[in-house]
Amino acid sequence: GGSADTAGVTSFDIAVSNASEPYSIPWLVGKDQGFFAKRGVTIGEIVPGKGGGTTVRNMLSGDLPMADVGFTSVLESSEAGTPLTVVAGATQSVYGLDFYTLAGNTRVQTINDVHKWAYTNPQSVTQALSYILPKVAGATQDIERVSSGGAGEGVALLEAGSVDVAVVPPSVVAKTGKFRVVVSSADHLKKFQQSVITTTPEFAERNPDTVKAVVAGYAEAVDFIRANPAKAAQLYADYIDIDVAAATTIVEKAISYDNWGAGFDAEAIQQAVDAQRLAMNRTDLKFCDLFQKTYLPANVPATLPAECEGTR
Amino acid sequence: MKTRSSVVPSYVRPTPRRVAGLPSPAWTVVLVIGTIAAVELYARSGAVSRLDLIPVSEMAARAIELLGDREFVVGALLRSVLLICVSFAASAVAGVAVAYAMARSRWMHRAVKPYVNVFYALPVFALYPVMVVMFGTGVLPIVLLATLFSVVIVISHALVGFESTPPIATKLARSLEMTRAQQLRKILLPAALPDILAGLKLGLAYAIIAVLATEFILATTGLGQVVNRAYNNFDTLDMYAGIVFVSVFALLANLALGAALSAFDWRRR
Amino acid sequence: MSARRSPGWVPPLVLAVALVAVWTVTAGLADSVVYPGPGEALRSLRSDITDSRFLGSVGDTARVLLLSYAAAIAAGAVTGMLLGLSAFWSRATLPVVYALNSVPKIVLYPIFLLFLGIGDLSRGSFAFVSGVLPMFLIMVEATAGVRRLHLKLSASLGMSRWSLLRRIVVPSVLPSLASGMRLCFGLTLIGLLLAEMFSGSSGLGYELLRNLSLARVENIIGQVLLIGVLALLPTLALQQLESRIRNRYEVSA
Amino acid sequence: MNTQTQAQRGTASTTTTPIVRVEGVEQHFGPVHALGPVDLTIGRGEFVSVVGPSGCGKSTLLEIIGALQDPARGRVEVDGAPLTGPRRRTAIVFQESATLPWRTVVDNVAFALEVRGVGRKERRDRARELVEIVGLGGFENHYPAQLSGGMRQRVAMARAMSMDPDLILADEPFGALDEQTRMLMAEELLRVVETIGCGVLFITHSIQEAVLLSDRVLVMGRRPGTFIDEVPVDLPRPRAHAVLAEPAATAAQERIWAQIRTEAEVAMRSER
Amino acid sequence: MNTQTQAQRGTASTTTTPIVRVEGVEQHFGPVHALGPVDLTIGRGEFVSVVGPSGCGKSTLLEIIGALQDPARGRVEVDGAPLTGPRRRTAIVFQESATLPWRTVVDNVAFALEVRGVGRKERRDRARELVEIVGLGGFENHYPAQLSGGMRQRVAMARAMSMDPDLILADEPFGALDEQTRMLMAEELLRVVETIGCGVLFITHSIQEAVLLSDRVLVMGRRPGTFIDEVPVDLPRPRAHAVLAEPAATAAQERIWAQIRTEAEVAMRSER
Ligand SMILES: Nc1ncnc2c1ncn2[C@@H]1O[C@H](COP(=O)(O)OP(=O)(O)OP(=O)(O)O)[C@@H](O)[C@H]1O
Ligand SMILES: Nc1ncnc2c1ncn2[C@@H]1O[C@H](COP(=O)(O)OP(=O)(O)OP(=O)(O)O)[C@@H](O)[C@H]1O
Ligand SMILES: [Mg+2]
Ligand SMILES: [Mg+2]
Repeated sequence: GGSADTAGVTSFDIAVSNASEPYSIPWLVGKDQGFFAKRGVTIGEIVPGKGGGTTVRNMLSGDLPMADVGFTSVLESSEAGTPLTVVAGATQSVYGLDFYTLAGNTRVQTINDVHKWAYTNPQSVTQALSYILPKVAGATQDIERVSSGGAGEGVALLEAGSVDVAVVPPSVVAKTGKFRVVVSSADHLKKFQQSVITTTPEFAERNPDTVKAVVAGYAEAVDFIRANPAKAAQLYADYIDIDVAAATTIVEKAISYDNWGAGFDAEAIQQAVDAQRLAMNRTDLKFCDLFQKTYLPANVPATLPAECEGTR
Repeated sequence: MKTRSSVVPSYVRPTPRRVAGLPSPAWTVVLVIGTIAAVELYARSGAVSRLDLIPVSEMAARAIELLGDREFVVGALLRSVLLICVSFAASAVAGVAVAYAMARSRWMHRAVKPYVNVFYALPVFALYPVMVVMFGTGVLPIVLLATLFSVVIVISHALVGFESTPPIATKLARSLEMTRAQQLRKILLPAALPDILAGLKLGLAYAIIAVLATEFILATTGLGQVVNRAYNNFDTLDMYAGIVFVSVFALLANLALGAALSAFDWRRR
Repeated sequence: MSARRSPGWVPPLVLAVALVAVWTVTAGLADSVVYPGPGEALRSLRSDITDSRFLGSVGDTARVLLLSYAAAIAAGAVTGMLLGLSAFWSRATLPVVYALNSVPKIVLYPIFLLFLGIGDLSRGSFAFVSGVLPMFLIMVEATAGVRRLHLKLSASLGMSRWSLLRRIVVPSVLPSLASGMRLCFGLTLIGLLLAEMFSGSSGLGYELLRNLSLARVENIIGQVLLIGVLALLPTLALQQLESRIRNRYEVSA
Repeated sequence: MNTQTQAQRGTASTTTTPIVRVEGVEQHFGPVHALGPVDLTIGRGEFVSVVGPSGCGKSTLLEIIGALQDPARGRVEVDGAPLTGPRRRTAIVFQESATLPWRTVVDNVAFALEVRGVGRKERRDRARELVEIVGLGGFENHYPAQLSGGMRQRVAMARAMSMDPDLILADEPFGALDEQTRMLMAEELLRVVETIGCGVLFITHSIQEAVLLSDRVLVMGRRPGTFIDEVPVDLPRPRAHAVLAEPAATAAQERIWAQIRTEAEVAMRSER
Repeated sequence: MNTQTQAQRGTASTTTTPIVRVEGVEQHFGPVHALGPVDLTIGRGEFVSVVGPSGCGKSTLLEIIGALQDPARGRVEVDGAPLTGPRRRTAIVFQESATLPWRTVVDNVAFALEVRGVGRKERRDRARELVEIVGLGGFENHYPAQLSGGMRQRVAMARAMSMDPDLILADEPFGALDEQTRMLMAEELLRVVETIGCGVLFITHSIQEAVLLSDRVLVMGRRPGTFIDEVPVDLPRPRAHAVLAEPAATAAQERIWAQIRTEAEVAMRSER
């Protein structure tokens, strides 16, 4: 890494939570196509976090000035008193966070049959989803929620028969026919701010140009993915070692859900905040002050939920 | 203190009872208190952010407060303690049994010994997900992992114990025509006991490490996870409180077991 | 009886084959995405070790391990020997170090991250601490255990402290140094892997955890095997060294 | 039987069956020819010592008679019958470390009885008696580590006595003691043996000790050990240390010393 | 100086300054009164042995004279001057394990010279000579673990000789050896000491050994050790084992034994 505190930082690693999932694709594309380099910023490595608040921790503790982080953990971190600024959107759908059961399990067919629901980590998006999805779908049965600790463990829980549904990473689904989707999250929630690009206010103030360059590079990468899904799939396949066909399926589906976007989308943000308020049972959660529109390029949307517009 | 200067080279002189008027245990206390005070002062000086370090007094206060927190005690503490106890008991029994088999059978000895020697270079923690698959989500995977991790140290110590049985005792056993069971009960086990006890003490330490490390990195419950979660949630106070708690807990557990076991150690009688 | 005639490597090999057989059969029965058999594990390992990023990780771990291990050995041995020479200060200090050593160090890792940041420095330091404490303790005990008779002999010859250190203490503690080196290698490696698993951007521990989030258990097992083999070689070499030194330096050889 | 042996004490029996008869016994450990062939007869109530350089096979011979080793060749008869396994009435006194450090004095003495299934109360009572006899009254509940070497050896002697032996095999029982304690223990052993009236095969490095204790001293040569001399000790019984000053005793000592001096010199150079 | 001491051998010097003069020396370890007060004079070239029960303070006395302990009270003079630290010409012979196991025979013998800064070649040549003298020729490059106890003790003796001593302090140097080796080593030591002609303070448990070697035997009583008897040994020199059969020798042995027997009996019961 480089040092975060000196002004004019233009070369650093980027922290991306759950980097092995599609979150990383715009970063891979941007690096590969030189979208960051041509704006004078060198992104070194993509440093993966384990989800939850870990990535924010890594960002703060490890000379990683900027990060693509789960929105829920940004909310939680800032509640705990960490100074953070959201400078751009990133992942704005819940594609990839579908809940699966074993193909052979005939008892569980729809969201109404789910009684034991596995999410990954506390305060992760999947936990929030386990609350908002039944609500949105109108499922009223009692649901016991368990934290698996990770995707692999979730699969293990499914196989062991201890839960009805769990998140199965697209890469695993692509590899075997053992899993059947029960809750396709993106079908229930059209928009959902899953991750955002964030940094510390201090870094943003000292290096506004760097931040703008990164955001703009990300935006261009998103456009590039839409135009060249095959190339993006190729990069992704290399990165996580799956075959290109599977990667292509993943990328194309992601595009169809409008998975990535550098801008702020009021509906997506509102949805995510609602989910978090529900999951954490905290109706007074504040979030408006986090967002800073100044670093966004002109060609992306920049709307915030209604409750924020009054305060600005 | 000295009436005349010593003629003896310093390194064979008797150990002084006191240095600067204090006996060695007092210096131990001085050392500990000094370190704690230094951290406390550093944390209070303002030279370090509260996100990074908090005063020790607050850590301790919060750690004590945690003891009154039902969720913490039942959900984390008791659970971890239970896991540690079960794994420790399992590795004690299995470890002594395997060591006995190795002491009895040359073949077993030669088959197992190389693995015992290199075991601790292996990252057994990585097998946790596999265990989850095989044994479900309950306590079993952690218990198995912790047992696996601690059994090996028990084996190697118990083996040393069995093998250091004085040959003369074995001869005595033969001259009295003792049966195998008699030899195990009356000669081998008591002869090996001090080494077995030393192994058990380490076994407990290893069981604690394994349970807490698994909880810390991989699982979603227990004492280890309390620290991890507090770290992730920027709850520095809780994080340090958890660390203090875990440290004191491990320390007390080791001391208590050490004291309990040394009552059986005939070498100390 | 027949075991006496078979060469030394036969029994461990038989045991290994038996374990692999059990693994194969249970994996076949379990038929699980997350419980692969040996074949899959080896296949995935083969593809891993042709991957340059993975090789980079191996290199990273090896580099950090080497540095922190060397530092742990050197620091532990020198400080341990110096402290061991003073019975009074050993008695005053050792309880604290033993206490420290009995704390599961992994829960202290967040502190390393807070103060040293993510990266080589924090994981290297953590590995160092995992190795240096036991090394230190072993060396203090070994130095305290230098035969009193040898000290008296040296005193009767009017030897200086430095000469004593060089001619008596160092040779006396060499066997312990060797077994400490063997022991601490494993402990340093485990410390490093745990640190990498908890928070890293590279290294074998990181690779393990990355595969975990991808639910690629066959890669995990393959890599555990690889780590085992990689750790085995230095361990065996250190074991060899230890038995040589013991044969040569110990009284009752 | 006790009265009979008492009567014969001091005169090697030729009319009744001897307690030990060894004929042509040899031992090999792989390529190492460790012992023999040796012939040996010990009469009932006779005290026979064996001295010889280190490694000559003394312990090997004793273990063969104690059925702890099978000889490669030759015959061993104890009490008129060929050996079939460890005998109940053969007591072996090993060196001092043969006390079990995890047992108290009483429990050490009671050990042989315990192994033979004697009830708890009975064996403890018997053990207490024996503890008194060997002069350890008051130390019943001490552990061996709390005793001196000489006291530990008394424990071993009491254990041997508990077996009501007609043959005692002693393998350098006082080897680890200092000379003064050793002499005291030797006198003690004499008293015990004279009370029980059993045959004794006694292995030692100390010529003084051998002369003080024995009816006959056998000198063994270097490996493979065979007997190179047999020295009768014609001294009155009961004996005490003072008999060593008598001419017969010093003569015996000098004769034995002359026999094994060369052997010892060579042994010191080759042995490790 | 050598010729002078040679001439005086066997007669305790009264006209020249003695090599050792100890006056009113006492030692305490915390509450334990370990030694004294004792007075002791050793003449140049005189061989003095000390015998006494275990724990009476023999080693303590020797270490005080060797400057390995500071006495709590009293004066120690060696060669006419108060002790200021370990002396170059005082050689201490410890028990057998005082050889350094990581050094070969030659390097063990050369150790004292090495510490004193004698050059590599010179000290090795000297060491080789001494190795020959003590009869270890051919074992120069062996390690102590490859030698028998007696051979190790010869190494220690050669090392002591390398220091060109005028005083040898020996603390049970043969305590760990078996009796036969022990006697051989005692004869060896006699030869060495008679060659060098130095004063010797020799501590032993073996009365035979003390009588065989010494001009005077001092008997120490139980802790706190003081001398309870002084037994002169009037036997011609050079001596060998056979002198022990002479009436003067047996008489000395019996006198010493009588003196310490009670002490040894009590010691055996109280010591651990
Ligand atoms: N189990 C064994 N395997 C191989 N060699 C053996 C074994 N037991 C004894 N020996 C060898 O047989 C020889 C005689 O041994 P033994 O123990 O009988 O001698 P010893 O006369 O009792 O000697 P010491 O006086 O040292 O006790 C020795 O050379 C010894 O090395
Ligand atoms: N460093 C010490 N601290 C405390 N007590 C000691 C120390 N050294 C010796 N003693 C005690 O002082 C007494 C005399 O000890 P010393 O070693 O001089 O006896 P010794 O006559 O040499 O005995 P042994 O014949 O067993 O060698 C003993 O009671 C011993 O326990
Ligand atoms: Mg023997
Ligand atoms: Mg002594």
